[in-house]
Amino acid sequence: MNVENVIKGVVCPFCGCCCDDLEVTVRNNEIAKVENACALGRAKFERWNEGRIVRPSIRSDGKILETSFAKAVERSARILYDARYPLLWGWSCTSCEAQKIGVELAEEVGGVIDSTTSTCHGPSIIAVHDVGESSTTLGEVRHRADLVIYWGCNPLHAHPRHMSRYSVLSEGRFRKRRGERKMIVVDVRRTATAKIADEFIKIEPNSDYEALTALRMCLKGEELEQESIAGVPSKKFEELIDEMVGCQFGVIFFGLGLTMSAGKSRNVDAALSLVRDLNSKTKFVIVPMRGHFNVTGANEVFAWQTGYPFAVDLSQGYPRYNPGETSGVDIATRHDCDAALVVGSDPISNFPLEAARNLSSIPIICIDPHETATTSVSDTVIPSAIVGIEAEGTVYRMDGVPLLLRKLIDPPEGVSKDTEILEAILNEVRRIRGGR
Amino acid sequence: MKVIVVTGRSIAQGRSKESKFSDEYARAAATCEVDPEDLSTLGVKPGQKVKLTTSRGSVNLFASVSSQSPHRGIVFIPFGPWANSLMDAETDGTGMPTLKGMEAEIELAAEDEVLGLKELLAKNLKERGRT
Amino acid sequence: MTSILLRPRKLFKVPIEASAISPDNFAAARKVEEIKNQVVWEGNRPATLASIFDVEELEQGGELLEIIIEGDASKLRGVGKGMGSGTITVEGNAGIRLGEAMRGGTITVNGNVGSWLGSRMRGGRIEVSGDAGDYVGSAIRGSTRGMSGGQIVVRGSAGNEVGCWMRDGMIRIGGNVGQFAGVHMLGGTIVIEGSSRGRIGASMKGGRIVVLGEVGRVLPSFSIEEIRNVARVGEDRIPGPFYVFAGDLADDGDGRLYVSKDRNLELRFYESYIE
Amino acid sequence: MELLIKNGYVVDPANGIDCEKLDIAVRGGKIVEEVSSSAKILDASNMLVMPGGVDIHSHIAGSKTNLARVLRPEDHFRDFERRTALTRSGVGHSVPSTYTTGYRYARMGYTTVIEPATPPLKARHTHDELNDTPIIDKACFPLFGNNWHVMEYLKNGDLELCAAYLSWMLRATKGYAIKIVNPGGVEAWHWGGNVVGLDSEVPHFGITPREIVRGLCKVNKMLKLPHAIHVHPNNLGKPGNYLTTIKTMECVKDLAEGASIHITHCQFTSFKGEDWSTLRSGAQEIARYVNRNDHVTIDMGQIIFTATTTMTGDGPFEYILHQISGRKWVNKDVEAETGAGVVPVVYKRRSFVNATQWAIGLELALLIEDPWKVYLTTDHPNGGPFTAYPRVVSWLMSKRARERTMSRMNQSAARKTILQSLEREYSFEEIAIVTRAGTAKALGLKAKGHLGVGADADISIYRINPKEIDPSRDYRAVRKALRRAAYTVKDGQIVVKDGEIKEVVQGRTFWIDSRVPKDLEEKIHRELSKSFREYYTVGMENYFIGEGELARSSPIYVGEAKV
Repeated sequence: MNVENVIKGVVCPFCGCCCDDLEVTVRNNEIAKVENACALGRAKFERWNEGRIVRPSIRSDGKILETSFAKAVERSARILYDARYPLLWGWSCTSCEAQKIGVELAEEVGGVIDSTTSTCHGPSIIAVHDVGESSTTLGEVRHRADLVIYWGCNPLHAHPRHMSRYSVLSEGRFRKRRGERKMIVVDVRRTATAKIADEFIKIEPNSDYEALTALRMCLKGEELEQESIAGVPSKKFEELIDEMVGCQFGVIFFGLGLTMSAGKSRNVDAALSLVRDLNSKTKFVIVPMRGHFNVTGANEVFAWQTGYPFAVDLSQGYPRYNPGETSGVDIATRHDCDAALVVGSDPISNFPLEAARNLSSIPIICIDPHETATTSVSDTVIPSAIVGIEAEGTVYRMDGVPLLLRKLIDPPEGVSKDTEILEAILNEVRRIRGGR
Repeated sequence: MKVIVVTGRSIAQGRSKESKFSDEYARAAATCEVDPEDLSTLGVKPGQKVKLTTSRGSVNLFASVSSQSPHRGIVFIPFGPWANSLMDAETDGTGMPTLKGMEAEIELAAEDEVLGLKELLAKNLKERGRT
Repeated sequence: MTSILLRPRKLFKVPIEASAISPDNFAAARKVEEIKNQVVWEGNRPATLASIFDVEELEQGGELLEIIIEGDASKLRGVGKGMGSGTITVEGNAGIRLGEAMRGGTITVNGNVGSWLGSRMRGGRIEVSGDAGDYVGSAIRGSTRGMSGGQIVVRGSAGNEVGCWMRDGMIRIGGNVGQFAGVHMLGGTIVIEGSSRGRIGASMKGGRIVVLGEVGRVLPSFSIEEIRNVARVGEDRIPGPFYVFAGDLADDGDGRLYVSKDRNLELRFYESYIE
Repeated sequence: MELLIKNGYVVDPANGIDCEKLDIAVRGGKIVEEVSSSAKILDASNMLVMPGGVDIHSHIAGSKTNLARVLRPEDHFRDFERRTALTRSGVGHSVPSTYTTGYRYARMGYTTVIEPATPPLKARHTHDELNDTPIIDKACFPLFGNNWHVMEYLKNGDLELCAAYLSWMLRATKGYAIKIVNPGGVEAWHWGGNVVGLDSEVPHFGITPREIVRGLCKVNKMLKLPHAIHVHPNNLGKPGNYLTTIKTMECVKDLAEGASIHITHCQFTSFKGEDWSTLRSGAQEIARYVNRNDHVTIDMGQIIFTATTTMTGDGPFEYILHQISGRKWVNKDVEAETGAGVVPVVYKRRSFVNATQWAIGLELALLIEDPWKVYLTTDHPNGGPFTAYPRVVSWLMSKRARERTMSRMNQSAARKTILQSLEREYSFEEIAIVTRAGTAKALGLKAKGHLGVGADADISIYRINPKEIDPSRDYRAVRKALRRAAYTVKDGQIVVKDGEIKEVVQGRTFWIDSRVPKDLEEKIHRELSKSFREYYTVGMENYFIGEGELARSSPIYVGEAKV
């Protein structure tokens, strides 16, 4: 029978915006229509069933054999139990409830648990350890910001509704019209976002640190001895600092342009220091453009349960933390780990080749709704329900606001939720160990 | 020609990244965006194949005219396994590999193919010794 | 002099937390048997030293203790942690956090070492014939307590952020360094005989960095002060001439960069700013 | 499971029991008249038996606490706990991870803790963390002193609507009481400013802090909430702020029937003097006011000479602290509601200011005569970690302990305080009041803080004999005993023995299921659903926290509001 209903206030499980005003029409346990979503969110809902895995599988001497849930769980638990330094990677595209079981599992098997944070805004968190951060929830930007700077990020491609929900194209209590705000983009190319900005400052690749340092010098009233810095005339920095000091409420949104180019955490160190120092003149905040819809949730859960936000080494029975030593890419590149559990992520695609190659040479257990490069090389694959569509769960927006994802439809027959799969593996490890 | 490779998100790549083995994803992630002037200097027409080489590896990609230019000397490749055949796993102690700003050489790749994901993995991971 | 020889019995596949390998620890254990039962962590499993090393007592003698590690020790971490006296010699590569929080004694490595060499070091001496990783003599995450004494000499090259949050002591790098040498430095001296990939002295508050090779661009937050013919470092006098920069002014810093004049001709335009 | 605690010296001030040798019978998690012969016997001979500790103010969970955890890996590095068969691993010192927080409170004999500063928009985060804080019962106080809706309703005189809104918010956030931090000042800070006192106007809202405090005090009464408004006054941490604190207490005096205002971490708001060099203790003036007025209770906010982390909803104060100390600084404003700031700090004995602050906290506790009006806190971790409570008890119980610490601190500060002359030494009964009975009474938690029949069987037993020990002389023995309880009983189960966790249970989360008359409830619901997305970037349906999100929800019904 043709049962159809429209679910309002749905939280989108794609990017760090976590837009919570989507309206999804469900018919016969299928996604029929989705409204208010951007192109990325719409694709996630409309193509939720593409490339699905529906049966667990195990690899034995080169062949991939479908198997039962119980056997796949038993095999996964055995691999993790035997490993001396397993890496538990991913976590940014699943719920906080699953992340919590992940931490417990990492502690039980004596492994390292790291999220895709370390290949996204990990360097930003490392910089916060040294400098701190003057930040805010996104609503404050909407209500008050009259100067919005997007530095090294391209929201039109990565966070399409960011500007209309939270910044220059939104309406706030004290900023009713677009004209009351100025938008500046700083990037190495004239991105789509730069094209709709009031001003675009093009800097040379790998020179963000110099540009930010130039701004900090201007803020202190110091002369710049070079003619141009980062490919930008020095006079430009003086003009920009005047605008930053002259605004009532300024914000810098920054992205992977700072964290992935040369300097990495120190680029963010300079940006955080600039915004901190600006607070002696006016109100200024800085917000990282977090990529996945629950990468922030992974940081929050790991931090309150272990004390550290990512790259947590639990192999010696207590939390240890040193990104660069205990982070996923380094562990893979140095061939430190002898087994890996990958949850809702595709490191074989997203790690540089050397790290991906090493990772593919050890037993991998992959929990994912879809076929990916990682599932294609994994030893054990267990299909999971899509969080935010087929499974509920808590997530944290890029600014730390916690929201609930809802279950809209049932997963395919025989496909379990991440929480159920991880719980089963954890219990199986304990059974193997002789129970606690 | 010497260029700087920058990887990043694109709408096309974002829309298809959940269907990794689809043609749409291969088109989205195995295409690099080149500045129009660089394309003409290279003598490459959009849709033709180019070969990119860095200190860490090389890969064939479809070339497209960047819609987000000017960025002379910069080639943009969406995140994914094709881009990561080039990037450096060195994290300089921060956990973050170098995914933006790597020096590379770009040249016309007349004959050899742009591999699909299956073939790319087979090539990249071939010496996958099973420990 | 008692000296103990450790030879890995196998190629380690997972990291070994080996902070038990330190002269103080072995001296306290006195008898070889007890040394053999010291515990290290092989990944997530505790293991006795004897289970993963051949442990041999070369000489039996008085107070001072020497530990020799022969073979590939690159997976060993935290060797010599917090040691106060005695010596460690590694014939081969050593791993991460070698000589962490060291207070005295000597570590010599004939090979390369990993990152965080001599992190939080307070005294003693480390000498590495090959290359070192990032964060030589740095603080731990979130702390401002970098190296505060002692000496680190790396004949080869080093990675990024050499001397990060360094407070005192001496680091000498024979080869090149990556970026951000001396970042957030508070005191002490770094001498780089090779070249740097830029951004030296970022956010430094005090201390000195001497670079004999090329530095690429100097950060805009440094201003040139003078040209000096010699840089006095401890007893020896390193011949220049050097451009001497003061900074990091963005952090109200009062550190000094000594940059070889002859190897950095593109910096000549700074001379016009010298009063 | 039945339990009989025999031969202990019971101190239960709420029931007038002071060091009497009594047996305590426990069945079904409650204290009962007597138990059957099959009850498990717990021999508490020569030991001090008290109700489980109740901490009225401790920042243990939520977005601000987690910001501090992420800011300070170096604080965790030195202090960690390995996993055991029963307990999860974790880290400590000033910002412990959640599991370690629960275990360390239980080891000290504490069984109920309040998280006092929750941004309503992020209350779900606080409950996520409280769910992962084992053993202890808990509750959280949502922040309302800079809330846009509250300021608008109060400015327009819509007291009824304001009460209806607060009632909805307590249910939405699963909160327990009305928390006010630097009323109006944090809203001004969202433009980079602050308010200078009770009567300066909040920019763009045309209301003064005085009107906010009075309005919320009236609403607190209308909703019949068990705890008074929990207030962090304006000008915290500013020399001369003791006057603002007195005016804040005074401004609700006419509204009083019973305790109507609680001034929290009062040490930080009892400063005399014009600047840091002329800083003096204002404890005498504050204590005189509290002694003369019965509508006020306070908690100490005692500082400990250690390295710790300051964190508060008072964004502007933390920025001042950053400017003074140069230490790293986190600020996180929350749209339309409140803010947060975090700055590491080291309280040094040699520092004139820190030594004066140390004296102020103790003077407050020693000069306020009625122990039911003052409670022991360090505003964890602002003044110091909660694990230092036994040290504060030793200072309260022993003049010699105070003198020993004073001898090693800044002497100029020591001379300028009257602490030297205060002879008063707390008894065990008074300690039980300021750490259990008094706090439970102030919170209105009827089943807590006492050992009468019907109370929750939360009991702490310490290996000291109150009859024989002289706390004034043997304060070290008292401190040692209070650090690691001989037994901690939670809901009738032995959870700690000799400072070791023996069993891990899930504590309750108390919240107020507040109700207003039907018509008002519908009116506020209609108004909010219309305008919610103009105030917030999230929808009303995603703001509301369902009871199922609490691991062990324990709602408290206070009846329909008197509107």
